[in-house]
Amino acid sequence: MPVFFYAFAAVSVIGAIALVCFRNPVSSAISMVGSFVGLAALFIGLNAYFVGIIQILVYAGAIMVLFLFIIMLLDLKAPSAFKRSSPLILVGGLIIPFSFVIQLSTVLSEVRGGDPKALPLQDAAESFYDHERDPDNQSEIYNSLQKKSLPDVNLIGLTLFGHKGDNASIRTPGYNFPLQIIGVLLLVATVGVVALSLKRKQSKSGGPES
Amino acid sequence: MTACLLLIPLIGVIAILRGRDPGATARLATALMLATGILLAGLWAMGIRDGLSIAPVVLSKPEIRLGLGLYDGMSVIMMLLSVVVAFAAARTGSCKKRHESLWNISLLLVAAGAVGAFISTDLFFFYAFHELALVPTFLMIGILGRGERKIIAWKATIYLAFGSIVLLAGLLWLTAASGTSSLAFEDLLKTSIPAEDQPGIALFLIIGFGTLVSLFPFHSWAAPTYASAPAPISMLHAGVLKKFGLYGLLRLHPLVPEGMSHWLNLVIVLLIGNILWVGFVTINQKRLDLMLGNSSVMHMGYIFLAFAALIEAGAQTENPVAMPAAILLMFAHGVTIAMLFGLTDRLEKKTGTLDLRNLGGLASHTPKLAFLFGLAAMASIGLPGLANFAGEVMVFIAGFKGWQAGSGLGSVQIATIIALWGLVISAVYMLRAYRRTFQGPGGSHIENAEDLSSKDRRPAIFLAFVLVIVGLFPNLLLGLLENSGSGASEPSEVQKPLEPALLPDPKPQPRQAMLAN
Amino acid sequence: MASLQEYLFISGLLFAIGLAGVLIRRNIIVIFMCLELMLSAANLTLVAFSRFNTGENGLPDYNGQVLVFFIITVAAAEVAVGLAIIVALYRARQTVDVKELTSMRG
Amino acid sequence: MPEFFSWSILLLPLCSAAVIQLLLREMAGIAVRMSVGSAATTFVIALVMLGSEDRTLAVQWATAGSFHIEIGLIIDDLSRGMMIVVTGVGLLVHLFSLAYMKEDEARARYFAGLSIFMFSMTGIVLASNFIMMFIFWELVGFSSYLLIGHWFQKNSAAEAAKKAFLVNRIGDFGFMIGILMLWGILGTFAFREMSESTTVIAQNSSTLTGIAVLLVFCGALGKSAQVPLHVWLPDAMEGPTPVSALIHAATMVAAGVYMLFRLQLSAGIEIFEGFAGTTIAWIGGITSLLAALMATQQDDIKRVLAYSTLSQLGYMVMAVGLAGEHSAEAGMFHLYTHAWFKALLFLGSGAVIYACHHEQNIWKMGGLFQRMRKTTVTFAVGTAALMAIYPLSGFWSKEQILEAAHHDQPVLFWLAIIVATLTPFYMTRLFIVAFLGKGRGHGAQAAKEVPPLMLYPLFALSCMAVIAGFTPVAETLSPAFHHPSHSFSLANPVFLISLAALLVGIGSGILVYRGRDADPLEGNTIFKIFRNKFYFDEVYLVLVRVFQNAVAIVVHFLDDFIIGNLLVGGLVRTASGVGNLFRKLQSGNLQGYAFLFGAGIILIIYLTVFAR
Repeated sequence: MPVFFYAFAAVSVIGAIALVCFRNPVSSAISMVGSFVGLAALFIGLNAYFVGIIQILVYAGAIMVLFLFIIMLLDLKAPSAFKRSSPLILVGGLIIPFSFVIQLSTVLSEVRGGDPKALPLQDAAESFYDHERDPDNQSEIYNSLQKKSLPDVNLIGLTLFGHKGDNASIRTPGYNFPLQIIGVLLLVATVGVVALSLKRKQSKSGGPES
Repeated sequence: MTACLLLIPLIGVIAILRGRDPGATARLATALMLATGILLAGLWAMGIRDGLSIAPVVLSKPEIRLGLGLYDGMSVIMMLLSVVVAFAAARTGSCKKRHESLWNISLLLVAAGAVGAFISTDLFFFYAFHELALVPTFLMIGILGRGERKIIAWKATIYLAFGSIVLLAGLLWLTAASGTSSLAFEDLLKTSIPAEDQPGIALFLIIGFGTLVSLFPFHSWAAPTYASAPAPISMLHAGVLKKFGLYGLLRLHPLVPEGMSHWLNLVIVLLIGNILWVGFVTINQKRLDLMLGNSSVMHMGYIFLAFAALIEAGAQTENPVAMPAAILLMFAHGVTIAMLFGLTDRLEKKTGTLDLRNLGGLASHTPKLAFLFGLAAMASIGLPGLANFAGEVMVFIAGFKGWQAGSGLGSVQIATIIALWGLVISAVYMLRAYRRTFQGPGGSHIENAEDLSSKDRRPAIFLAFVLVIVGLFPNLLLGLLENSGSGASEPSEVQKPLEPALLPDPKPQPRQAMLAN
Repeated sequence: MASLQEYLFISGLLFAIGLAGVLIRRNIIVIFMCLELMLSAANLTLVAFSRFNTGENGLPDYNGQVLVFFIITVAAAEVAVGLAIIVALYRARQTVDVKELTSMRG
Repeated sequence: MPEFFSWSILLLPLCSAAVIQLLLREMAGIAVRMSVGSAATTFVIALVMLGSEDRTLAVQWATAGSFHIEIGLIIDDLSRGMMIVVTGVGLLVHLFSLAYMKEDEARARYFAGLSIFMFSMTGIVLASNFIMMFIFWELVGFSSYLLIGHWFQKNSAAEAAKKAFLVNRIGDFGFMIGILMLWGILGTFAFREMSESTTVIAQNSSTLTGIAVLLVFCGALGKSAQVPLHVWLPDAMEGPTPVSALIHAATMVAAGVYMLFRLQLSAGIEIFEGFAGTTIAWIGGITSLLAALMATQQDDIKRVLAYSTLSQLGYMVMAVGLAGEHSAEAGMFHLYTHAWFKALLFLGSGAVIYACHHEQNIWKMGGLFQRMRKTTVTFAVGTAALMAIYPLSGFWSKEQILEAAHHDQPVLFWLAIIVATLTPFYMTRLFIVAFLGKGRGHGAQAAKEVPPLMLYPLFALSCMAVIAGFTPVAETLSPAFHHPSHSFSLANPVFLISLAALLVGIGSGILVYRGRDADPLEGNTIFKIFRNKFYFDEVYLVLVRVFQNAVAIVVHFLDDFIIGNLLVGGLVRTASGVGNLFRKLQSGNLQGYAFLFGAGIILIIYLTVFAR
């Protein structure tokens, strides 16, 4: 297992470094995707299959396409557009992240509980056993856990929307309201993007009439 | 009726914004204000006092009453001072065409703020109107001032903001301690402030108001500000707005008499600082405008002396001279300094310099300017027959009113004696400046100086007229103070100061009663 | 499976690389990509904590993953708006170089 | 007599001044007539008033609750007599000025000034209370300022005017404190009520009263130019000569004496007993001696007369300070006679100066007797009166003062005798050098007799100088002053001594100066000190420079530097400096912001995690 971790960690770090170092924005975008794929693999390695998948779908799919599209639109792929930063900024821009990493590693040495354990799936299933139901008609989660597979989509859904009864198997405040807010946010963003992208033409026909 | 005093300048501002000729509008508005003011004072003097106030604005829960009106004679006199100076200020000075609107709007706003502060009958308006007047003052200094106007505007802003904040704290404490939610003076006077709160409140008030009046050592903003500000603003601020602080102290003194008396010696030390320290500073000035600015700071010391006499006495009834003396001197000083600043502005226009070392002998070139300036200068050093003398002599009398022969001199008496030496100092710098400006052989800048045109002369002549009238008949003003406070309780009598009467040897004053206290 | 420290370190490393990119690159689009990288690095931290901070029943704490879900959603919206702004900016200024976009100077 | 007249004597000159200043500045002809007319009218009213009864008129001037300041007229023997002097000399000076100032462009202003002066002086004389007296006290100072500075284009005149005003202000400083203290002690400002308050004095310590009286005397010190505040009077001779005659010889400078006498009359002579009176008398005596010494070495004809005025004023002050039975009356009597003959001398010197084309140095005159006989005769009469030659007016009053001094303070008597020797000496010097011998300057050689308009006032004044001392005249014009307390006989030692002094003075004067073209005493060290006026001016200059100006500079520096720059300027600079710093940070550079942002994060992490 650690082999996979190191491999994908290397992929994401190298992708990130490539993102920063490539002069051509297109190459940067591609390396960003590489980095994100590695990251998604790390997520999956952490049993977060759903998050890993949407990481690939949203970032590597949608967002990268958007970036590439804009880069093409603005015609920035020519490396001649690249301008090197001044040495001062270069040095400063390296020192700050470097000191951040130093600080981080100092702190990490004191983080406890580094031991990875396999998830006790079958034991966990017991907490999802609903005594009011038939043993054959238990919830999806219980069934999956019994089969030693992690139903994380269901579990995320449960966390998002909360329980029906007072089953205390998962602690969650319920995210109904934030979810709706996110929806509104997306709507506003859509409208905003449309508004921003409109070309204004009236400026050529003289000043405001009112 | 009283509200007209506020409405007129505001309508003027609106008219200017809508494109009327700014100068003409401002002149008209101030003339109307003057007429209204004199009319109001006349009604007041005749005892017609109902209906002069507008209905108080009542905010229920908590009940706060705000109102405008003529609260007592003190308000009437200060209101008169404001309209008189505003009238002259609107006719003084000139600016570039493109600044005309700003200039005149500021002027009207300052005038409105000053009048508003004096005709407020509650703490809120009282404070708010003064602040309203300060904002255009800063703008005018910062935009249209002379010399290092930015720095000076900053300085004035910091000082006055400091004063205002300290004052606000004091006022808040005062209202909190009074236990009434009403801010009207009338209601506040009915309450009694707890003794343990009084000294603190009094200190805040003294420092807050004191800074606004350029009480030593918070004085160094004043002279450069007046030197830098456009002439009408100097006139209005030095003449009227600055008096707000003293007016406030006199107005609020009955609320915290014991607290004030706790700080009597502090006030005395500071006022001596004003008179002597600033007096010496003034002697050393080389520029006419700075000299005048400092002299106006110095003269505040005399008014504070009257205030100290009032503190010493504890109540108006114990020393009936102190408050009228302070008010009279405030009026006189306001008119005088406005006249001096106005003429100094003209002087600079005519000669191009205010440096005393470059001037000289102007009197033979510009006799009218020399005459008017000389009159104002003489007024400011207390020539009898002009208003300041009446005020000063009453201040000194007030200072000695509380003295009981037989005991040693009290601190107020010593301050009075020092203040009398201040008269010598002020004569030194004023005559020195007059001599260097107008007398002697001609200086380098006077060859092309023209005398005042009749348009230039008008505001100065108007102010001089006021000075002479009040100087010859101070009772015209002092009569307004009679029956103040308890408006309706006594049938008001019209003062007839002019009527000579053959008095059989009048009885000695009831001094024994006074000594008993 | 690697330890929590290792995940956090990789996350921090990615974050630092993103920060370095923000600091030293002048192309505003690349800067924007680096920002996205930093966001994702933060996601990694969340997921790692979620996995290692197991509940009573031994399962990961899914609150953390829900938060990641939200972050990704908001990031998508942010990218859309941000890119639209960049396009508008490019139309106005004909550049994506932040050195030349200094009209906010006081 | 109706009240109207009493008030008009005060208000007429004021109206005249106001009208001239406001309306008639360009029409000098009418202005001059108006001023002279008002002076003549007031003189007539003063004459009419001689027959009226005593009374007090008053109006309230300023009211504050139960407290009033009144403007009132007190009409009694004292004020009536003084009014005759003021309006009489005033009228003659007005007339003289008509001719003297004929060529002056600004004569409208000059006559307006004279009218203001007449107004103010009348106010002092008639004042019914101390505050009113102070008001007019200031006003005479102001009019004196105006008139001394009439030729303000000259630096010396402008400086002299300023000096006169300031020195008087210093005196008034004490005067006002004195007035206020006396008010505290007596409980009233009004002269009429003071006598009722004498019981109050007994309760208070006499020391306090004495101090108050001395402070009041400070006013006289300034106005009547007593040592050490005498320095302004000689300089005041920069003004036109008629002004010197009216203000700086006859009337205003005598106001101090008048005021002291008024106080003595009202509050009783008791308050002058003790150290207060003694101090006043000694100051008067010393002034008269020093001034007489200084007068012996002056070359300017007007300055000789000015110092002689100082000396005579010293006599009067001494007499008032003696606080003897009739000494104050003697002083007032001397004031009355002195006014006539000193005005005569000054106007005479004015005529001489006019004739000599504004030459004032007596050593450049000489031989004027041949060219202007009438003027010389009148001047001789004045000189004789000043020397106190029997039976001219000066004789009577001076003998009285000497008598009073002999009676009360023998030391001062001998001092006065020295003065009585010096006076004839320097007057003889003046007369011999200026009028006798031969002409020594162009002006003097070309001198002609002055026009009649100047001569008539001289005749009138010399007439008064002769007759004013005789009992019938004195009784009529100044009933309050005249108290012949002894007969002059050869048996009286005082009379003999003063006669000897007179003869010694005249004799030595003739001996030293007869036929001389330059002052034989000039090189003498002692006389050099006299010539340099005991270096009073120099000492004062140093004092003013050291105290007033140096203190002003230091205070100004402190004010500017500490309060202005460090405290306030510091605040201002900090505010604007911080603002500037932030403005610089606000570079608009995205990378810059990001850098700061990153650095901030590092710092915060360091502070929260590691620094604890």
